[in-house]
Amino acid sequence: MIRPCDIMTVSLARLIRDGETVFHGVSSHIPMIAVLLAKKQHAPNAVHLNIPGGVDPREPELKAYTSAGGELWETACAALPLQEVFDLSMRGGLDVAFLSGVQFDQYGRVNASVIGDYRRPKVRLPGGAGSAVLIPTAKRAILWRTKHDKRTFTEKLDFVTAQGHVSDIVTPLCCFTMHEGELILKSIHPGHTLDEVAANTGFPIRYFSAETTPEPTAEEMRALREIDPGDLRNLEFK
Amino acid sequence: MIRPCDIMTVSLARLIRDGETVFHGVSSHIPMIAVLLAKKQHAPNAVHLNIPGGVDPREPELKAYTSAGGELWETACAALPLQEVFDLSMRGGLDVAFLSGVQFDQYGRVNASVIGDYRRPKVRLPGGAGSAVLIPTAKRAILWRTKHDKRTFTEKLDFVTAQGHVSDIVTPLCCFTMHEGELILKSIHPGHTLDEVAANTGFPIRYFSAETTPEPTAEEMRALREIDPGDLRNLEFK
Amino acid sequence: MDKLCSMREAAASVQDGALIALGGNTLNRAPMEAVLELIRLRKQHLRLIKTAGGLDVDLLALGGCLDSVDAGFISLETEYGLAQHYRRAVQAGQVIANEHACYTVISALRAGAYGIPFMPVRGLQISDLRKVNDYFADVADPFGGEKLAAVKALRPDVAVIHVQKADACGNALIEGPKYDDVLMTRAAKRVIVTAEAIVDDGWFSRNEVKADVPHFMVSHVVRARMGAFPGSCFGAYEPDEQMIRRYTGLENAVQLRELIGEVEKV
Amino acid sequence: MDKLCSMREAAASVQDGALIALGGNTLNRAPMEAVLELIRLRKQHLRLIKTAGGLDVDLLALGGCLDSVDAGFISLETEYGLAQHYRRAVQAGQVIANEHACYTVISALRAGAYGIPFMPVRGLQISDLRKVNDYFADVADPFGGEKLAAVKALRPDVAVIHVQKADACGNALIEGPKYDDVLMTRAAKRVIVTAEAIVDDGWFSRNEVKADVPHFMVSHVVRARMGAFPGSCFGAYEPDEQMIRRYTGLENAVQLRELIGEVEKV
Repeated sequence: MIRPCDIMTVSLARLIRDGETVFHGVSSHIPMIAVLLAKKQHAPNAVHLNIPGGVDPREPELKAYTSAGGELWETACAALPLQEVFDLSMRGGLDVAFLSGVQFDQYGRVNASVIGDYRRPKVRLPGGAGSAVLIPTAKRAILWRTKHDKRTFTEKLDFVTAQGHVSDIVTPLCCFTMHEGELILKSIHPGHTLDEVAANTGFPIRYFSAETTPEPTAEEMRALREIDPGDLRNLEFK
Repeated sequence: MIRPCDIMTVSLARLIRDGETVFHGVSSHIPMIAVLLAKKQHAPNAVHLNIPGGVDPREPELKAYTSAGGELWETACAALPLQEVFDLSMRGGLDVAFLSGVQFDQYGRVNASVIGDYRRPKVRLPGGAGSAVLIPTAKRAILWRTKHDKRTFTEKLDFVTAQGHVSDIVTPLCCFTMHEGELILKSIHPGHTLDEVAANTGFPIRYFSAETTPEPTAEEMRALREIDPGDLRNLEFK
Repeated sequence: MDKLCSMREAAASVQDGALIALGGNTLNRAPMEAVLELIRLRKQHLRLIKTAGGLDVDLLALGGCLDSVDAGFISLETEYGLAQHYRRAVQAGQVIANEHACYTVISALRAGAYGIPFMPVRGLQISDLRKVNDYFADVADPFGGEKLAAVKALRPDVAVIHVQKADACGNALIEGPKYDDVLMTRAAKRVIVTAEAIVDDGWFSRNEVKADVPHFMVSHVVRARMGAFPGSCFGAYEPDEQMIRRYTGLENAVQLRELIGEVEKV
Repeated sequence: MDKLCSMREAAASVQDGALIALGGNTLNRAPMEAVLELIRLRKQHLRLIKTAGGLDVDLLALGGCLDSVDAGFISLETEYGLAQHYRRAVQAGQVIANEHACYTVISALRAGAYGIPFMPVRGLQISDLRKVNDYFADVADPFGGEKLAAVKALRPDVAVIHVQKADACGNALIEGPKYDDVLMTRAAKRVIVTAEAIVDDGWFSRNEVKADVPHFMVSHVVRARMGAFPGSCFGAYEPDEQMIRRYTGLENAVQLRELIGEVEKV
């Protein structure tokens, strides 16, 4: 049985190309581990950027409580704190930003702000963090979300926190990718079906071919356990 | 015989009040030594700011070749590099900026840019450094100039590099201060006369009373020799 | 100038209604002991600034200390989950959430630090945040004419940061990640420093690494060992799970006051 | 990725006509060896950016390498006096002096680093510099309406800095005063690092103080012991009076080429 956290982490990692500058923020264990995995496997020269500003931390001892703490600083080679990571994106130098949200529509727009009215919300969400400036300026914004249901993937957002260069969205069920301004289904994770994806998505599913997401390889799983012995990639599913 | 460098340094030092934030730049041995003197004498809590960013360097070993080198960093307590000193002034937090120039008019305006035309100058001067933004934003800009003649203190500037909050100008002959938007003579250095000042100034001398600049005290001279054993305050007169 | 004082004295210097910036990031090196003291002193109408806040913002909201929060993200991150007290306070209309994009908090603080009334920002224009918030506007590049978003400057009345080392005059050094603390100290009108350790006068002059915050910006220095507790402090301690769970499990301000009264006595 | 190369290779990568920022301040930690190599390679039409320049700008002007200089101040400071070669080149119309107010160079580089086309600046409006230079303009605060000066962004094609320590990948550490070097590396499209010492891969990961310049911004790393000679390098050496006097005493580009040919052979 492939766990959603494993297939999601591996799928995100595979989207990172060698040499790319890649940023993740807070509450981001899955993409943080994906970056470390990519660097260990196919993208050794990907540049790991993060909030504490530790560039390319070596074998960081990950913590459950944060993905923005000192562990990403201690063994880093250089300092590029959050402010300057943003600057990098603003001037066109950030290749990948990993971000999330609570609602997504078929155009890859993101709501991370409120359910209901902005001023007097039914639910106040944590906020988009860097999304509103990173999604339009990073070359590719890759999103992940550990929930896949009709309230998450919806036709109409309550609020558009951010839009722009979303390239992919990875969920527990599938991988979406952007094609001519709209989300299309790229692959379905092993053990799931097209019907299941469609039934849990609030907008029509479009696709060229409904491939199956390649399973995590034994090597990837071995690397994952080395990087993340505490299984923090599963934290969002607990 | 009182040397011009001594009376100038002492006169500048006396203008610094305890607790003030005070900045000097490059080519500024006289004000640099004046800041150190003031801190040793009447203004121990004046804050010494400079280009390398060493806040309050302790007993720096001064160098002839620069007033913006590592000697102001080594024994400093905190870092506030040039960029942030400027920022401080821009947001209204800089009390005193020491600056110079090549021409000054009776309104306390400064030319440090060119003699002749800006685009095709007869003489290209070093430039105003921070003057154009510091003189209008620092609470007081205190100027010094080691030449006092009619080409320096002139009715018409070739170019207005900066104007604003000039409060005092100290020369080898006298101290000027600003009064209702115009320079007035505050005091004449010992050994010089009103006629001499007037003969060497290209605009009419105005004053309330032509006092004599108080001589450097024995204690000031002792402190000066401690701070500046290499007599770098005399460098501009060599 | 010796600025050492008690936490009470430092917190008391914060006026009701003050615009206050808090250092650290989520559970990392937030000035928690100062936050608790603000709650004990029943400070009101505070307008908070933070890029990514956590328990600090959550407890100030529960304590009824806040009018508004300008931030990009408020949460205790994944392990401890949402900032439920803050969330409820916003939903009840007790606290105004001025949502920023983290970077626009930074840009607003930069404008404050640079003495300019606004900062142009790229990327924001196609967000609803631009439309609904009056601290964002449009501005045209006077050279090429391009239209950009602008964010209004923020100049906190006070920045409160927790550091590893400070001297009695206020020179303060942050070890490890600095987050946005240094910028906050520049943008703010004054700074309160709480420190794990107070070093002797002259320590920084002898040290190769210089203080991040120069003394003259600082109004109060407080010795606060464990001053980021129950959050983490780089090089010193990790978060305290039990205590965080107690705080997040609180139901109202009365319980909060009881608990922080208890903490004070320990 | 190993980026170690010869000074020749690094300097050759600078295109004629490039917008080039030089680190250091006056005679302090300027990348002099790189400057001499640019002159040896007869680079032309370079457009220089520096806050306060000295011998570096002076020799590039004498070498006929420059079209323009954007700077706040050009001089060798008091002991060595005016930058006479630069001055004559400007007076002869060979080099355009784009005078800035140091801070406006910083502001222009900040705008470049922040990806915005301009930066509002306080204070400049009542200077003739505002009137005569087209890289300054007016802009109105979109919130309060206040009129300010704006400076146009500068994004150097390359920043050249000299540091004490770098690794082969390009991670670079400046010891002592950093001047405007770090900002220049952010604003520039790429960075050439010359370093007193090359440290092993992993040195920065083990070190408590992290590199100021992250490797991915850097295109070339050159081992350059005495790379700021005849200027100073913090922690390593003071200026060399005799050599500075030889440079300032030169009369033309031919003499300069002879002298730097000589220096190369030593």
